[in-house]
Amino acid sequence: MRVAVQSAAFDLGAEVAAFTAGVRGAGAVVSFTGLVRDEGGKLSAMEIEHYPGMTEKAISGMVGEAIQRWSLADALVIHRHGRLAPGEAIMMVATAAAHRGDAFSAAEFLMDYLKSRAPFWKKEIGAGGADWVAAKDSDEDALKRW
Amino acid sequence: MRVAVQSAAFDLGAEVAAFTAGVRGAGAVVSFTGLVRDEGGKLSAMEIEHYPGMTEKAISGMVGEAIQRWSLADALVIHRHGRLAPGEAIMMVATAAAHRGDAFSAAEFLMDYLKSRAPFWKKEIGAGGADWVAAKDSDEDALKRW
Amino acid sequence: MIDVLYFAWVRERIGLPRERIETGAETVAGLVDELRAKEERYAAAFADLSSLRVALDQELADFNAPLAGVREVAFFPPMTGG
Amino acid sequence: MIDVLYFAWVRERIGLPRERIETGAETVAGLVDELRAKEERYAAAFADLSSLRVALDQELADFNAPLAGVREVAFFPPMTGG
Repeated sequence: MRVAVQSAAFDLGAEVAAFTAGVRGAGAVVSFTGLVRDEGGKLSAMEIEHYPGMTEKAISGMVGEAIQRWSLADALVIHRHGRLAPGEAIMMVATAAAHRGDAFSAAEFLMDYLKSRAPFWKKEIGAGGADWVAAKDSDEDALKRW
Repeated sequence: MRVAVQSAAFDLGAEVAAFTAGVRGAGAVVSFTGLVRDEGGKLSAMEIEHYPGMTEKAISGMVGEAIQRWSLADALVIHRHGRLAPGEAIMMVATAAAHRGDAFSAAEFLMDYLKSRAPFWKKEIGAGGADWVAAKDSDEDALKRW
Repeated sequence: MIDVLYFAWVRERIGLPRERIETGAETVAGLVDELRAKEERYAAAFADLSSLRVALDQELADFNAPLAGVREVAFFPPMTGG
Repeated sequence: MIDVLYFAWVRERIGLPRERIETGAETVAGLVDELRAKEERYAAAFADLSSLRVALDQELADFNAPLAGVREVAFFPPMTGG
């Protein structure tokens, strides 16, 4: 497993290709990529703050749980912080398993937990100023299915 | 949307990167890749037969339905036929939507339909001979959730 | 005249991928009966319809579907793509 | 002495990312009461605990968790990563 928390952009295609090439015996690989939406041109940038130290620990814990629970062959999480422009990739998750159901479930589980349990905070910067993104009840509710 | 049915290998990383770069305004991209498992060394090759003409039509119908149902920004399916070695990518699906739930659901829907409603047949070639893969009840059951 | 296509083990059992057939059958089931009566290898391929699927002009259909106007019939086992 | 960290709008409202605090509080809630009493900007930041989360030594915790042995306390709004 690999967990990376970084301000630098990552090469999505290269990461997906390397992750997939590296799994032995798995039949299913799922990747998720989160992008900065431009909100119809209203958003000029996204700023992501995090809690260095805790972030890596929290994500590693989630990934370890996912690997056990769905017998994953491998899992990867990359999450950026700092300033991002619309269209840029914020983060990605990849999971590999023998069968597709496990790979999908593990990727969705990781996304739900990253959204609400990894210490990241997003600020949207637009023409009208800057606003911290409010947590959604639906994101908290999403955790209940696991 | 793009649907490709081909015997040639595809460049997974390049496809995921190009698909993601091409979606405008989406916040979530999900990709699924199916790989030939080696079944603990027992499998030497996989041969995939298909029904030229119907395959493309059937997949395009599924993708069109997924785009409508989950308001996708875009969707992509590539499926290979012919002889494949263990570890090779058989197929991939990618979906892009404003929010992650739609991108995940659409990708799982497409996978479930591709498994049981696109005219492909897999034959496993091993030391002991060649066997057509039997359809699984669980794959047919998976369609019921949609 | 109708084009009849066979895929996967149906193709292997019958020994050819496609043929043109002159048929008076009104439904897929009627065509299957005609094929079964032709030769033992057809009877073997169509022994258990529950393990077969059929497409009419490249759309999945039922065995009781009418053949009127159909140009291409395909028989094959349940699909195993993905 | 304990390290107290603030993130996102909690950091902005209080005006600093971290500070070292001498506290006699036995629980997180006790520490919050001490901070609120310090200055108006702290009272504003901690006005509504339901919109705040706390981590003790980088693990999520409750506001009634004991502080004994804790070296680092962090206050922040609900997370919005992913």
